[in-house]
Amino acid sequence: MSDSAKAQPSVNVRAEYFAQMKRKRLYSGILLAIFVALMASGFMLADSRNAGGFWEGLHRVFDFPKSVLSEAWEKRAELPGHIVEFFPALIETINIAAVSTLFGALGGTILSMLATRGLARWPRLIPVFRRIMDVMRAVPEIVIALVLIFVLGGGPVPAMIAIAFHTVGALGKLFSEVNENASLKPVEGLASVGANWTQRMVLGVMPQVAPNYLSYALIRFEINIRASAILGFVGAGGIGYELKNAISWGQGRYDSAAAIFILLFLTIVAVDQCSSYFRDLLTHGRKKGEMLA
Amino acid sequence: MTMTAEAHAPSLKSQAEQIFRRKRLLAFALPALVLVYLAYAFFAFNVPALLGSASLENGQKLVRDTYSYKTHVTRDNRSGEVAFSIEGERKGRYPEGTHPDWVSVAGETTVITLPKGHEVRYFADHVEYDLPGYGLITAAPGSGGVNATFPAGEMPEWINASKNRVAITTEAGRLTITRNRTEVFRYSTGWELFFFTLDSPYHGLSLGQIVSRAAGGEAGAIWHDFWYNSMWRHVDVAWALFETVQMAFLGTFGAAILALPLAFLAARNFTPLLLVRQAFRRLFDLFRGVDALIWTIILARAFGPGPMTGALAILLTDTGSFGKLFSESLENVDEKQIEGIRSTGAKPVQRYRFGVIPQVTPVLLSQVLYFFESNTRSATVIGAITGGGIGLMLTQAMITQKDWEEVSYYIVLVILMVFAMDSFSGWLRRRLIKGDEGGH
Amino acid sequence: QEITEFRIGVLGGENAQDRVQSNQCLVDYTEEALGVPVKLFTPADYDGVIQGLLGGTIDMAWLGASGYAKTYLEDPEAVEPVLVKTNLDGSYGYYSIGFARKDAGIASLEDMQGKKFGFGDPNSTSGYLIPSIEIPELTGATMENGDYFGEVVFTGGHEQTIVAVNNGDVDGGVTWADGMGNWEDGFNSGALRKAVDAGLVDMNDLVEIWRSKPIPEGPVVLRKVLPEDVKATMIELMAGLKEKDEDCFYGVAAGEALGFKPIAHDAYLSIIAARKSKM
Amino acid sequence: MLRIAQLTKKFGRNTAVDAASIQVEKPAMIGIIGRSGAGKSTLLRMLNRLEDATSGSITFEDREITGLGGAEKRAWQADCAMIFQQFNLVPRMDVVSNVLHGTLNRRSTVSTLFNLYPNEDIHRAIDILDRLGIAEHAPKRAEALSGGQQQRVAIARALMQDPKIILADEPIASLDPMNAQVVMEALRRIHEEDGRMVIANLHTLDTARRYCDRVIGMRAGRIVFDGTPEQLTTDMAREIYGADASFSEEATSTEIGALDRSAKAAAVPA
Amino acid sequence: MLRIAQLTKKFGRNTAVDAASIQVEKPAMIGIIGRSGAGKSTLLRMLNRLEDATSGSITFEDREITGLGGAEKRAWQADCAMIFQQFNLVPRMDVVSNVLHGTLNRRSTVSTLFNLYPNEDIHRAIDILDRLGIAEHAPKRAEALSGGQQQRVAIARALMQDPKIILADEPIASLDPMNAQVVMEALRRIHEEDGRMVIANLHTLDTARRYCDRVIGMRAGRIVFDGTPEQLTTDMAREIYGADASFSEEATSTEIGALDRSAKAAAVPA
Ligand SMILES: Nc1ncnc2c1ncn2[C@@H]1O[C@H](COP(=O)(O)OP(=O)(O)OP(=O)(O)O)[C@@H](O)[C@H]1O
Ligand SMILES: Nc1ncnc2c1ncn2[C@@H]1O[C@H](COP(=O)(O)OP(=O)(O)OP(=O)(O)O)[C@@H](O)[C@H]1O
Ligand SMILES: [Mg+2]
Ligand SMILES: [Mg+2]
Repeated sequence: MSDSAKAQPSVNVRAEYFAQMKRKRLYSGILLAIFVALMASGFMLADSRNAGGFWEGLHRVFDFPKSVLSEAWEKRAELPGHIVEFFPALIETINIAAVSTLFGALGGTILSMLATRGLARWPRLIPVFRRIMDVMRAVPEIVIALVLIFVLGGGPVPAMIAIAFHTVGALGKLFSEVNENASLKPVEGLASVGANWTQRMVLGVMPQVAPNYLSYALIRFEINIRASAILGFVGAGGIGYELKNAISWGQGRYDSAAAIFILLFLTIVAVDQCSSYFRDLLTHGRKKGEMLA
Repeated sequence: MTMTAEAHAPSLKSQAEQIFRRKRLLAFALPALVLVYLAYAFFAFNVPALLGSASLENGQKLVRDTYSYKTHVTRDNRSGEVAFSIEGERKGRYPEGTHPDWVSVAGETTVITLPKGHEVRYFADHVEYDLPGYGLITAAPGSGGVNATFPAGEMPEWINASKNRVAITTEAGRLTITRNRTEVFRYSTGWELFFFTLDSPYHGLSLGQIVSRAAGGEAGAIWHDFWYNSMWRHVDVAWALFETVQMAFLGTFGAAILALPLAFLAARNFTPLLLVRQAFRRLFDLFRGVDALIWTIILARAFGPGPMTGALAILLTDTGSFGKLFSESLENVDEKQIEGIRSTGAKPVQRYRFGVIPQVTPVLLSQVLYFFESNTRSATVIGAITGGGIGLMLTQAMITQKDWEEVSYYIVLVILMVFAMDSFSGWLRRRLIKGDEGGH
Repeated sequence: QEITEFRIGVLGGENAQDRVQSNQCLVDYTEEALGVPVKLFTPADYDGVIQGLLGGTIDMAWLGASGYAKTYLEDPEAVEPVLVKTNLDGSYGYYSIGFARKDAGIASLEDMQGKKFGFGDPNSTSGYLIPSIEIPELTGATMENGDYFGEVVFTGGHEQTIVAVNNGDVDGGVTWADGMGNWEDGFNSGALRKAVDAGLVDMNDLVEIWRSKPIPEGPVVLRKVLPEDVKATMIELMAGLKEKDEDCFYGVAAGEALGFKPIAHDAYLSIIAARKSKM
Repeated sequence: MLRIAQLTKKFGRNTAVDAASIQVEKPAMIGIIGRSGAGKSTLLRMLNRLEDATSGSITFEDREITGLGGAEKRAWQADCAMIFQQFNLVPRMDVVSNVLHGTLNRRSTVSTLFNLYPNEDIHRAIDILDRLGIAEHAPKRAEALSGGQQQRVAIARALMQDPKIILADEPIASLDPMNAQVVMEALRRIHEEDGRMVIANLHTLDTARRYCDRVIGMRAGRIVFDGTPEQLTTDMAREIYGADASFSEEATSTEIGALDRSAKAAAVPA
Repeated sequence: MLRIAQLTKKFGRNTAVDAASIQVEKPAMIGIIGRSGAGKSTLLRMLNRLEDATSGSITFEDREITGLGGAEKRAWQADCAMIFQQFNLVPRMDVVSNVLHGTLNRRSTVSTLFNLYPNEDIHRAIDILDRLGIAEHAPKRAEALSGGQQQRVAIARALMQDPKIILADEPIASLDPMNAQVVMEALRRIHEEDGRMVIANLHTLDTARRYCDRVIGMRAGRIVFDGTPEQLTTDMAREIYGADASFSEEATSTEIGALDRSAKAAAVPA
């Protein structure tokens, strides 16, 4: 307040603050510059390595949708027929996703328990199981699917195995994060009565983590539907296979392509909406659920 | 303890029994439901037929090929010329006058030593395969057929012989004889010519020799021969890896930049107009619902093959995902901070800049980085469709179904790349969100 | 008008990497001849190249006959055929070959009744278009599932068809071959020959069950809107490639051949008609 | 200078402020008291134009405030700083930046977006922090400070606006008695030294009595008392708080002295 | 019957239990006291084999316990029930299931996972709950019960094991005095009526005095007292608790009577 009080302490503070500000500005400036440079140069590089440039191509973006839609519109009478025709393929795609999510969740549950401190069956092997999950997560589905297509032949099973494999890793990681927040007290309580590891996990941990598990599995199901559609594109059956055949034949089958687009889009949107509804119920509705129980 | 408690115990017991009956039912019904579904899927996927036709042999071949390679010794039965090449490829061909050291050439006679004492001999007019423990097979290929003679006894199943073609597959190697050609495959372990091709002066040198040559001023040439190795094309592979990461980077961050302003328009607390909000939400649903796969197809027509197309496909899908996630985060912002800024007379843009951005940055950033990581993987797949990046190389190498060692090379690289991105984004997430820079 | 770069599309059938490599010399020559940067693209399937030509992002490609027909039908003004590869005997045709596994007891199309049949890529001439027209003529039935064949599927490409038949995933399939040389070698060139050379199949295990009429080799096409002098330069370069650099020609033509000789749109009218009939 | 006439605010059918009229002729320190829901916050928020009035008018130095919009409204907000119960700072930014937010209205949008403030502003911000005794925390993040310190940062931000009026909405409600005293003293000092008008919502009688020149009592949206602290009898307080006979002034107190007193009071009867 | 010899547990360089030796010849109710960190919990956890001993031995009915592994170890755990301060029940499961967990070791894994407990077990569980006076809560989820009730469920689980020894690690530390009394009385009754050995860690002297036949005092991992409650003088207690002269027994008390006393004591001087 007084003049003398004002002069002294703030000199240091000022210098300190200015120094900090400079440093911060420098850091954020550098960070920003690096980011902008990366974006810009990345864009330009990608542009130059692409067959068609971004700017030349921009006005043609609607060419393809236009030819698909105009043909679909011309043959709109056949659309319902096509939708019925491709429905079994869609069911196959959903089956692939569902089965692989089931297996993935099962495997993920076991691996995550083995990889969580405090729950692990063999605590010393925790890093091993973690690495296993990392690797399973890192391998793109398409790699496994193509290898399996070679060994097993085309069809839904290679896709299913490939997606399940990846799902084990992905869910395993998420599940083990959930496990880490689970209380160890019930587990210890069960240990003290002489329960074995399986009993401890199923009776002591599962009731705590089940809602979160379910919520993550639902998201994964959604992702897996997309993945199985994509794998169909490289020869693993389902709606992706039909889509690829229709699209690559081109004009003349664009009406089929449009029907498949519609099916796929509706499915993805429907599953997305359902899963977010159920996840809401699981995470926010839990309190209500408890009171009812 | 008390009499009254004792009295109501029986009813409690039956109640408890009931509870357990219900729990058991549930405990059985759920797995049973799953099992029934799996059984349905088992037949829907036609697994029995699949198991019947699964080719373990293919699996073995694949596995063996990932760590071994074969050298072809091919004799043109018309001209009598003998050629040596690795994997039968032109670029793996031994230069004129040279041959592997397990072959000896003397005029018209070529002797090929295979492991386990097997030996194949090409003569001017016939071929001999000396198989210890079985006997000597001779064949005289000509216009009338292969004319093979085998030791007496039943024909083993590893010999596949017809009038015009004989194929003998043993653990030591493989011999095929047709009217036109005689060919021996000799398998060796390793990734052939991984560092230098046969025409490079550095082929076959030991590491020590290479290092000393490099020190002697040949480093540039050595690097060139390795980097542009025509068998493995390391330079192209590196580019492809880079392109894949680039697609993920441009796509993810481009989407984040696009989605941020749009998310404000879809957030309840920033856009009171229901119509606008709903319009943007549906737009996000559309972008997300039309999968990256479909975007890729649509965009390929406009932009052609290449990384830009892949990046844009990721960008569009993720704009949808980010739009949704971001607007959810924005709906959860703390109004107090915004009001504090507003009370000073700040302009709307300033309110967003200081009232909103600092609080949402950490959340958004961690979401973006998470997507970046998983998009590295998706970019591999998208590349396989748009024709860019390591994904294309990988799928093409797999589909043409030779060169599994290249496939395994790519797989290893892809896994390492995803791993690296995974750790990098994790590191960045920790740094940026904990660090002081977050508020800026 | 001027061009700033020239983009060549190369079809599948080989590793993307191998394709780049076999055509690298062509890129160099083109760069030299045109004086602009030249880029090579190796999309994942036939459709990738066709979309590029239609969208104007690819200037030159060597298409299959059916692929050319597709491009023409979608946009007659997009590309023009200029050259075709000629075989060593001067012809420019090849065959679609139907084949099956010997041990499955299939020796002819009749034996395929009720069995699973595999096409390759929908845009392939020999892998789909021609057999899908000529086989029904023989069988007197459509290619619909259950009509003559029990099931008809697309395997995705020639290589996949061969492996699928060899594995027994499908009972019979079609692929391409030049029809010259011996069956046991997998003919002189074609997808079967590549598979045999790679050690993927043993021709003793396979039988030929059908052979198409000769199919015209696909054309090398140039985008119509390219400046005339660019077109002329490219035609000259391609036509003279064999004399100029034998090795390069071998890579670009994917095997031994006589050379590239001029061809016009008329040569593909029948293919276009065939394709149109399938629409 | 400040004239509030028949100011009314309705939320749906609920009237939060009901025809409030206040006249202030010279800068004063005014305390507004009343129980929860009486309409104190709403009144202040209307003054700062965070909330629009349903009817009535506010005039400051013969300028109509209620009707201002856009840039003019923001300029008024800059002249009329507001301090909140929950501080309403940006927790992830450093203290000086938070104080500098007080200048947002004056500076161009673009420069502020990149955190580019003139050096003299930064010096002044540090001076103000110094005056409030928290200069040494200048480089820290706001969230790293205690509640009392954060509230002083909020006051510093208000001072940075160089406002004609400072509005404080229950500035000490989330603070412990010790910090509450520091903050109230700071506000009083600002009033005395700078001659700024300070209007503070307070939920305790004794704080209002101790620091304010004038006390306004609100009940259910209406102004039921307006006078000097001396005129505020216990009966009047009962009327304002709508309390019955058991109302004890100390029960609402946060003063340290009062606490001591009540502790003793509680202890003695035991 | 129970013989603990030179039992030692080291965590890194920290010795939690230091060469403890205890002999018990017939089922008794034993209280272990000592201040926080004295090693009481560690000792009990070693007895139940939740923790492996660093050295020393435990023999029960001439059977070596420290070396058991796998199924044998779990069988021992089934014989030696443990009750925890935090109850360690499965909160989201119903009370009967929690009690039935006491039979896990006896039943096959699969049958327990599918809730296939025999009906007589279910009946017995209800009987035990009835005996502890909480039968009517049987169908509720464990988390819906109060602390005292949850601890009685934990005791019921222990009884369900039909154990030879019941270990209780500060069973009443998280309970209010009223519930603490109910729980301690339940434990005493089990000891008296069923003749089971009960070893309880207690952090208050008077509880140990009141309910136990024998008291063991631990300090810094070593056993410094072992005798009847009568032998436990205030000096001895000071030694165990390492307290200075100001040590007052009531300060550690949770007994209702004691509380009343201390409340009065505190009130008077004021
Ligand atoms: N944004 C709003 N929407 C609807 N009603 C509101 C809103 N803000 C305040 N109210 C209502 O207006 C009335 C006055 O509220 P106000 O916050 O002004 O009271 P207050 O005197 O500040 O009380 P407190 O001491 O709790 O802060 C209350 O009934 C409140 O519920
Ligand atoms: N898992 C462990 N890891 C490392 N040190 C431990 C562990 N468990 C206990 N300790 C240490 O061993 C010593 C004895 O702990 P113990 O829990 O047995 O004491 P206690 O008498 O039960 O105390 P309290 O009354 O606090 O429960 C303490 O110093 C404690 O820090
Ligand atoms: Mg208020
Ligand atoms: Mg303890």
